[in-house]
This record gives sequence, C-alpha cells and structure tokens, in this order.
Amino acid sequence: MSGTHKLLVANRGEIAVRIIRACREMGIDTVAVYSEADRTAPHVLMADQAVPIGPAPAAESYLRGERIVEAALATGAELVHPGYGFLAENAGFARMVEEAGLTWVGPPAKVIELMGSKTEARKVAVEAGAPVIPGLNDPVSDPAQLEAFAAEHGYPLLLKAVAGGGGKGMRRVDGPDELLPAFERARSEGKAYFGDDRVFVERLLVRPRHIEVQVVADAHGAAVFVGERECSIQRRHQKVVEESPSPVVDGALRERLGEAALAVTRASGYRSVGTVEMLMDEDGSFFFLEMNTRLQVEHPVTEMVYGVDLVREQIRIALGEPLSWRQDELVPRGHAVECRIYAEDPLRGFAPSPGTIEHLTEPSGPGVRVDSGVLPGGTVPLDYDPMVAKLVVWAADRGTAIERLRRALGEYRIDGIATTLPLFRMLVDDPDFRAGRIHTGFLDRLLEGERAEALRRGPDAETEEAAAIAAACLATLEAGRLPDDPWAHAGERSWWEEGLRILHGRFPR
Amino acid sequence: MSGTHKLLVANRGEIAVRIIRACREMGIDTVAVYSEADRTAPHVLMADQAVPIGPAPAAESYLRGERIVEAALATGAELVHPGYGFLAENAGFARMVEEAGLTWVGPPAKVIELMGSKTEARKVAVEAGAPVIPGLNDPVSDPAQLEAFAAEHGYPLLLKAVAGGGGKGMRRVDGPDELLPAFERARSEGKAYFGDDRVFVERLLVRPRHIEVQVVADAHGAAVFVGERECSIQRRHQKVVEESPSPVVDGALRERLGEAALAVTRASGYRSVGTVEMLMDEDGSFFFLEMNTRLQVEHPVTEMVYGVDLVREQIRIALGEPLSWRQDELVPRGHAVECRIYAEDPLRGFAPSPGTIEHLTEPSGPGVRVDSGVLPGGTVPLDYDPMVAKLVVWAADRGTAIERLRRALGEYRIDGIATTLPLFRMLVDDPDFRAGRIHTGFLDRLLEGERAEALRRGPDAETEEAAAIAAACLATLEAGRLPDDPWAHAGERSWWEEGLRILHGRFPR
Amino acid sequence: MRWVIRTPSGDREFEVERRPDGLFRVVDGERERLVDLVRLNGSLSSMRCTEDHRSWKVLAHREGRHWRIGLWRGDVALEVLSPAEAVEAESTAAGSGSATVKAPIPGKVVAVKVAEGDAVEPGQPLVVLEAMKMENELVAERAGTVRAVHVGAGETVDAGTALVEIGE
Amino acid sequence: MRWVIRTPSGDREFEVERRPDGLFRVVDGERERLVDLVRLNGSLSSMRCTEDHRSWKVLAHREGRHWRIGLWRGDVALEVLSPAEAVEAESTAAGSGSATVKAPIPGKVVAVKVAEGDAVEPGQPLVVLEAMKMENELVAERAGTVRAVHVGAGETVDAGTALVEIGE
Repeated sequence: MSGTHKLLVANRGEIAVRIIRACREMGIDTVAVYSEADRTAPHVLMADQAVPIGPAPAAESYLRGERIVEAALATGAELVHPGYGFLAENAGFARMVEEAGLTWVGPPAKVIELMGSKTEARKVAVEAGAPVIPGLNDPVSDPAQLEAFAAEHGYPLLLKAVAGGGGKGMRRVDGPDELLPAFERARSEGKAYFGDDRVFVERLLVRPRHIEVQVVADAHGAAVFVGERECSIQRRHQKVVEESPSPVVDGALRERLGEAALAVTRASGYRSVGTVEMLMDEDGSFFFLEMNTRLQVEHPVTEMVYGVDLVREQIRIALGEPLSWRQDELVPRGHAVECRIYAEDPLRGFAPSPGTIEHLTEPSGPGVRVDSGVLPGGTVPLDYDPMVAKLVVWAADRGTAIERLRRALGEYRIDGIATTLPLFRMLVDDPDFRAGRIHTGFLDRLLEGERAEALRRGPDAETEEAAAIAAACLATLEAGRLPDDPWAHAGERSWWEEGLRILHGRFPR
Repeated sequence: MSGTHKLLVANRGEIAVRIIRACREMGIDTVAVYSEADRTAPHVLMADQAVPIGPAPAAESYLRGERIVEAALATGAELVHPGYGFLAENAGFARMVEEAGLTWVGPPAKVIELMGSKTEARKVAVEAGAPVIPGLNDPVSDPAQLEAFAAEHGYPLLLKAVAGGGGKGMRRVDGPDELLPAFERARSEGKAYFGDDRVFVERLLVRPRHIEVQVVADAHGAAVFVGERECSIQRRHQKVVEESPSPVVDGALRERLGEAALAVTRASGYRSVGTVEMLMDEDGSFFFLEMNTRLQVEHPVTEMVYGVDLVREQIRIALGEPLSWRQDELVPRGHAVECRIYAEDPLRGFAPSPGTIEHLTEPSGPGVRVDSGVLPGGTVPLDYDPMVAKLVVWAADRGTAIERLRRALGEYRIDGIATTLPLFRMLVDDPDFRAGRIHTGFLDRLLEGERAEALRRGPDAETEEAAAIAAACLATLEAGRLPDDPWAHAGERSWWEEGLRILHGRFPR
Repeated sequence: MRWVIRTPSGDREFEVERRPDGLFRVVDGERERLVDLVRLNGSLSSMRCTEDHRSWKVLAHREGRHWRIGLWRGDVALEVLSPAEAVEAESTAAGSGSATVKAPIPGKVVAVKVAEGDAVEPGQPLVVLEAMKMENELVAERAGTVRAVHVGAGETVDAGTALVEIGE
Repeated sequence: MRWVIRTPSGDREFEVERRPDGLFRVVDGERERLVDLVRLNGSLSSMRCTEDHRSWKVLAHREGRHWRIGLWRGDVALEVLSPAEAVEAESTAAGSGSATVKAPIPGKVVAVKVAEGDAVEPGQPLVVLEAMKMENELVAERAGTVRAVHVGAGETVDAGTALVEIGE
C-alpha cells in the first residue's frame, strides 16, 4: 500500500493539509515537520510520518532549513514541498535541498533568487516587454532619494521592504510628513521579519486593482497561463478575498495579461507553478508588480474555475513529467470566490485572536470547498500567520457565487476565537462589492464608514430578537440547575460544566 | 432581509438540507416540516420556519399530504418541494398542492400519474420511438401468466411492484422454482410499502448496466438533457455508487441516449427536472426502463460534471422562468463519483444501524462535496431510509476521481453507528471497479467472494499494528485513572467519563 | 424567572418560565411566546417559536453574564442580567470617567506612542504591539488625557494586561 | 502494564509503561517502541512512533473490552484484554457448541423460516425482519440444528432479542 515516492512538507496549517491531500491522491507518502506548538496539529495527524524540528517560534523551527533537510534524509523523503510563506521563496533553502540530493517542488533556486529581488525581477519584466510601474530600480539608501523621487512622480508613493511579501513591510505615503516615519517602519518590519532592512520605492496607483496571472511551466519548455485572479480586497496590503475571473477582465484583456505573464515566465527560466502579479489602473492598463515563485494561497479559485489541480501539477512537474494541458484546453467555467478566515477580531482593529477552537461547523454542499488548517478542540498558536482556513465557493456566475458565499458563511461557525467571518457576512451585502466595483483600498475605506458601525451592531433586528429569546431560555435552563443562586460564577458552575471544563483542561489539545 | 418567495420542503434528511441551501442562495424563505423523531434534525435547524406534522412513522407524518398542505397555508409558503421518496411521485399529493393554490416544484400531476404507471410509461416510450425491454404490458393477475411469459422469453425474469421504486418490491427470478415465492414477496412488499400489490414482469438482462439520462424541461416548451449517470453499483436493486459520465458512454452514444430520453420527456408533456432510466446491454444497446418524475438522489454527480445547479433550476422552472441553458452550452468536464453513506452494517448483511452519531468528521478540500443529513450528536431514527449522507468527488478524469474518493473516504469518520464506509474503502481498490467493468449485479457478486472476507478482516497489517499499539496505549492511559481495577465496567468508569456520559444523556439530541 | 437582556440596540426584559411540557413561556411586555428550545451537542441548541413556527440553529457561548449567540445571519453579543444587576451595571458604567486600554492579545510591545499627561484624540495610536507576525496599533477609543502608562517598549505582555489609562 | 490485543489476524501481547516524560514505552516481544500519544477532543488522539516517525490520527471508540480504532486506511475492531482475561476468553469460545441468533436491530418479524429440529446450512434464511423500510433476512452463520425458536411472525423485537438457537 506504500507509495512509490515520499514527499516532505516544509510547512504547517491549511497548505500543509492541502499538499498532503494531493499526495494521498497521487499515491505519494508524506512526511510532516512540526514545531512544539504543533505537536497535535492537523498536518501532523494527516501525514504518514511526522518529525519534530524545534520550539514554537518559526525562526527556531519552520525557518530552520537544515533541520528540515535532515528530517527528509532521516525519513527517506526524496521530494520537499515548501508551500507558501516560511522558506517557500528562500533560494538558499531550495539550493540546500537540491545539494542534499533531494527534489525541490518549485522553481530552480536561481529563478527564486532572480525574481525574489524586486529590482532584478523588474529588469526581467522590462526585457520581456511587460509594462512596469514607475519606481527606483535600486533600494533606497538615503531618505533624500525618496524626496527626489516624490518630487518627480508626486504622491502617493509605496515603500516596500526588498524581501517583503504578503503585505508585510509595505507602507503607503500620502505626503512629505509621512515619508520619514513610513521609511523607518518599513525598514524595521523588513529587518524583523525578513532580516533585510532595504526598502524600495515606487509610484502608487490611487485606486488600483490587484490582478494576478497563474502560470505553469514544465521542465520541457512548455508553459501555459491559467487565467487571472482578482485580489483587490485587501487589508493592510494583505489579501482577504480573491476571485476568478476578475469582474473587469474580458477574453481579449485576459489574452494580453496571459501573454505578458508568459513572457516574464519564459524570460526568467521558470519551471513549476507561479504567479505574475499585476496592478491594473482604472483605464484597464496594467503593470508588472512582481512574480511569486511558489504556490499561491488563493490557488483554489483558479482550480475551481479551470477544473485543474495545481498542487498535483506542481508535483508532477517536479518529477519531470510534462504539462497536463495545452493552452487551448484551459477554458474557464463559472466564477469562484475565496475568503481567508483569519483568527483576528474585526471589532478590535483586527487584533490577532489566538486560542482554542471550542466549536467548529464548516459549510459544505454544492459548490463549497473548505481548505482548513484547524480541528475542533485545536488551538491557534500565537506564533504563526493567523489564517485558519479558506472558504472557497464556485457557481455559474459571479452573482450566484456571492449568494452561495452568503449561504456558506451562514453555515460556518467557529467559536472560542474571534475570526473575520463577520466581516465577510457584511461584505456579501455591500453594493460596491456585489457590483464588482473594488480596488485595493476598498476594504479599508469600507471599514472607516458606517458599515463598520453595522459590523459592531451585529445582524438585523429579527436575528437580535431571536438571540435575546435564546439567551433568556438558556439562562433559565442553566439557572434551574442551581436552586440557590441562579448565577454561575467561576466557582459556582454546575457540576457537569465543571466536569467538562476539567476534562478539556486535562488533555492537551 | 426576507425573500420574495417562501418554499415548504416536504421531506427530511440530506435532500431537505440540499433544497434549503438552494433556497438560501435564491433569497427564498424556507419552511421545514418534521415528525416527532426529527424535532432537532438538521433540516429543522436550517429552515427559517418549521412545522410539526405528526409522530415518527412516515405514514403518520411525511406521508400525510393534507397536514403538509396545511403547514404551507399556515406559514404562507407558496411553493412545495417534495424532494425524492415520500410523496415526490404521488400524483394525488401534487394535485392536492395545486388545488390549494400552491405551486408544485415538479412535473404536472397528470405526468406523474402517467409516468408513474410502468405500463403507461412503457406505452409513451414505445410511441416516442424509444427502445423498450420485452415484458407484459399489464400487471400480472395470475401466476399462469408468469409461467407463459417465462416459457416465451426464458429466465431470468424480473418482478416489480407496479408502484415500487428505489429497489423496493423488486425480485429476480432465476428459475421455475423461485417463480411463486418471488411473486408472493413482491406483492407483499408492494402492499406494505406502497399500498398496491400489483406486480409487473419483464425480461431481465443478465449483466446490464443501469444508465440514466438527466432531463430538464421548462414550461415554455424547451427541453435539454444533461448527460448520463452510471448507476450500476447496486445492492438489492438499490443504488449505492453513481458516476458521471458512464465509463462506457462516448459522445456518439451520449447523443443517442439523450435523444431517446428527450423524445420520452417531450411525449409525456414533462416539465421540471426528471430522469429517464435505461438498461444497457453488454453490446451497448439500451432499453427504456422507467422515468423518475422528480429530483434524483444522485443529481450531484451531474451538477459537478456539467457545472449546473439542478435544484435551483427546478425551482426556477416551477416559478415559470425559462431554461437557463441551451443544449450546446451543456458541456461535460471531468468525472464525478457519488457514494451513498447508509447507516447499515456491511459486516452484518447490511443490517440497518440506527443510533447516535458520537463522532463525525467529514472530508473536504479540492473536489469533495458532502451532502449530509446528520449532525454530530444527532440520531439516525429507525423510521426512515437509512441514507445519512452522500459523498461526491470530482476530478479531471475517472482514475483521479477514484484516487480522490479514496482520500476522502480516509478522512471520513462516522462513529456510534455502523455505515457503508468500509465497503467503499474496499471498492476503490477493486480492479474491476477501477477498470469500469461494472454491472448491476457487480456488488452482490463482489460481496460473495473473498473480498467479503477482506472486509471482515479490516485494513492492512501495518494499519492493524498501529491500531493495536494505539489501543494498548489508550488502555494504559485509562487504566492509570483507576488504581485498583484497570478495567472500567459500567459502574466503574472514571469520574470524567461518567460525567461526560451523563452530560450526553441529559440533553435530548 | 426575570432577565434583562442587554443587546447592541438596548435592554429588553423577559419573564421566562419553563412549563411542565418542557416548553418555555417567554413574556416580553404584553407579548407572550411559547418557545421549544432543546439543547443538543455541546454549545448547540435548536429553538422554535410555536406561534409563528420560526426556527433557529443556536450556538451559544457564555462567559459569566456575557453571551455570544450565533445564528444563521450572524453572531449577537449579549449580556444576561437579573433586574437588580441591570440597575447596578447601569450606574457603574455611567459613573466611570476613565478607561483602561488593555492588551487584546499576548505580544511584545514594540513602541509606546504617548506619555503621561498627553491629550489624546479618538483613533490616536497609543501602543504598537507585535503578535502573530503583525504589528498592531492600539488606538484611543475616546478623547481624554493619559493618566498612566504601565508598559515600555520591549516588554512582553499577556492578554488583558493594562497598558495605558485614559481619563477625562 | 500487560495487554493482550486480539485483532482479526490474531493475538498480540504488549507491555506498556508510561514514562515520566509522558511517552509510552511499548514492548512487543523483543521489539521496543516509544510512542507519543496525546488525547485530543473526545475520542480523537494523535499518535506518533518516535523511532520511525510514523504518525496517525486515531479515533477510538470503546465498549468494555471491545474497541474500534479508526485510522486513515480504515477501522480495526479489537479486544483489549489482561493476560488472565485472554486465557479465560479463549476457553469460553472453544467450549461453546451452540449459537444464539439475535436481532441486530429493532424491527418487526415478518416471517420465521425455520422450526425447531430443522437442520440448517450456513447462509440459510432463518428470520425475515423488517426495519428502516427494508426486509432483512437473517441467515445461519454455521451449519447445525435449530434448538429453539423464540419469536413468531408479527412480533416487534428490540435489538439483541434472541430469535433462534442453533446447536450441533
């Protein structure tokens, strides 16, 4: 019953689960690695083997490349899949994997290096004939350079940590007053998270859309694009909702986007699945932003619309197999939307909300997919990215997909930690979102307005009334168990509540 | 926030949940009806309103049409959706609904009546030019007729209760000795379940495939077919696994099947979604079997392959809207397989296994859909059909779909009741199933052979060893809590187990 | 039993009685409802109003008097109080002139942006806290004057630790 | 602690000891394993063998000495016995010459196909029981002679009710 190959997943959470699922379906055995905080995490439970690699902090576990390579060698895994985040775009780790005689499930190390440098990637794009946004070609060493650039191109500007990604180390600058503090903050975040305090500057489009093109290239010179994703719903430059296709991309524009993305892909010597990110202006013109040399968080929307399995394909390509599809076989059908469920409290400035998941009900049924990294009773550790799951829906068109999303959000229940679910329940009713009138500043603006107040107020009056009645009945039910004092304070809980509490406390989860 | 329409679901279990989900996505309010056994069933929890209609036995609740109509009138529902089973093919109920001024989500009562009679349906098919299987045109009143038919066409024969369906009231006869007892049994089951003891006889194809064609017709004269489903994996004439497309149907054969099905659909004056069932011989010739004038249990495989929502379409058509698709827009993509999860014990002759679901983990991730009618902690009542959920997977091709099914079955855990999950885990490894070499007697034959012994033995040696180690550790852990006697008998459980047991027992579920 | 339910849109008072048949009689002013509420697995309940047949799947989470009720259209945060407690809570809330800004999560203080005596406006950054790979700015919810600063940059704090006091 | 684990393919004996570090030392003949088993929510546990890093999600369901362990590749039914119990259980099973056919589920007896004194073959129908809309034939699992019939057609029976006794 053992597979013919064995793959180590150098990641955790939902993406580790996603990769293990793909391996199961390919008959490939899997090895998980885990930190002390993840001893009983879902990816550990699902993998065929699991190897501890260090204490909770990522810097001492999931970022320790040499321990991960050791684990692969110890278990006989020949493939290493990095997922996204952690070491996924670390050329040094890719090289370390290959030097150990293992197969890296991703592009060659030198391509990661090339496209990981914003300045080099920009040069590749220019040479490939893809449009790029105005900006300085080299990192800013002196604030005076910033001022000169601002004088030439005007505000707003965008400061980006050279090694940054996923919204970390990015700062918007709206005027001269903000220039220096933003520069300091971008440098400090770059240093703290990526060990690199160099910062890059470019013109900021005022209401741009974030459109990205999925590309796949094999080791035999074939490459295709698999449509685009619209990732404009962001918060603090962090994607929150993604969809495919984009509401503003028609067939002709899709061709042009795809050709530009493929030109960059080919020029970089790419091999594996990857993503070319573009910024699109309100007039439909687009600019190369960067290339993500890895699997993307939001890959499921493309999978649902194109009927492909990108993780499977990525592993096939790493094994040297040829691309499964010709370009003309990749035909979009319907519309998919993904919501990233974060353990963050939208009512408290999106403060991270780690803790124990006391209740979990996931939606299912037609057109609904949940890629989850948590179990009921499990904990969301403080040490890692707070994304706990992705809810992805598909339907025949965008309007129906949004209605389906509303239905799925209604079924979705996570209790014990705060999540971004209430935000999404509000979003599906927003007229601008429903009409597809979105841009990268959309969500931040939405949360400033009266909708934020609505979020705080909670659902409609009828729902509030039902909740009040339910609470009154449940309070009566619980009070009935304590004849003397209806109120259960800490030390006065009824015996069964106490038993349950102790039961839960006794077993590490 | 209220919808513009309100629909009553005259059913329970997973199909009631499926219909409520479709309504949610269409902005239609929902009314559930329920028996005493279903006071806290999922469909009751999900609907906007819920009306009790009687005690547990179906004959006193879900089959009481007049109470259901009363419930619709009392709650202001204008639409009634019957699901499948119960009153779905009861023309009298359809008529009662329409006479009360409500809208029936299904074909006109007279079409239900026409196609519900096997003899009339056969005449319609003959007139429409569809091939039919040799058989007597009228019910058998005298065993002598049976003997005469057998003398002319030979054995095996099939006896079918006139009003039967879903495998109830069907008997295979292999020789003269079995003729009379089988006739008696078919009559008695017909009488018991459908109140009609008339029985029909026809030639039985020896290793036929059961292929059915999904049709959809609107009120404006348009009709399309949405590919075929292969339903050959059956047990006692009850479908267990269905897939789309059929492994033996190519484009040309699909056209011929579709045209025959549409001819019958048009000739019957059909309107709504419906299914034309065909038997296919080993040489690819096919015969009209019957028409199911309702939504089919296995509709999700068609939905996943064609990217359509059949329940939504059914409701749209009942509201008088035109068909959403032209025939040429209905293009199949990939392959879908459905497993019906029954509360039955495959190790004890598929004996029904009602009870409380103590643990439930449903699979998810790419290409997996679960249409479930149960909740963790919920009960499976003895009074109704034992199907608790449907697991449906989609992938780019049949082979990959089967690998995905294996992965999903591995993730699926239902504890507290016996289910058919172990059967499916065995099936995905069967070489004949994997090669698509299936027929309607396939499963019964499979279960006679050494595979049945494998089912009894359980999974492979490595898994058995892991289970033994787990049990030894868990037993030690539990024994450690009872210093005197390591064995926890009923009265000697450790305090927290007892607390948990009482906690569960105290609250009705 | 009498309860004051404090919802985002105001207080409501209910008289609730469990009848021998297991139904709850819920009286709200002149309106009387019969409610069929059954506790299921863990925090899950089913609820139905017998008059209008409205039905809900209820997920209830309780911490002392604070409840969160999850229904199909979203979650509602409530307080459930006895009538006496309601009066008492009212007067406490009204009388308080100062607010304590607490750490919503465990984390590391990256920067403190205010000092004792500073005047602050609503939305003004007070403390930057790092947790879960993000820097989180804690801002003033109301205008006032900083009465005390309890932490310094570099300190690690637990959830609930008082960081800054703001008075009038 | 010593356990005999009775699996479908035979008995295995384990000596299990919980070490101060929380790991389980499991000795099976000459082979020794260190097992990291953690109980999670309800019936769920995680398990890992430290030597070969094999890892499992374990769902355990127990009724007295009978356990069902659910793993990724399927469920395994086991008995967990003390060495003394294992010897005792062995002798009971071997000594018994008769079998009682019980109703596996509650239902209604539709027909009784055998009478006292009949010789039966494995697979021969004994009783037809109706439940959940289906007629279910209960068949003889072994050859023998019907020693007693405890029910008649039309009777409603509970799960576990003895229906027929078959002897040698």
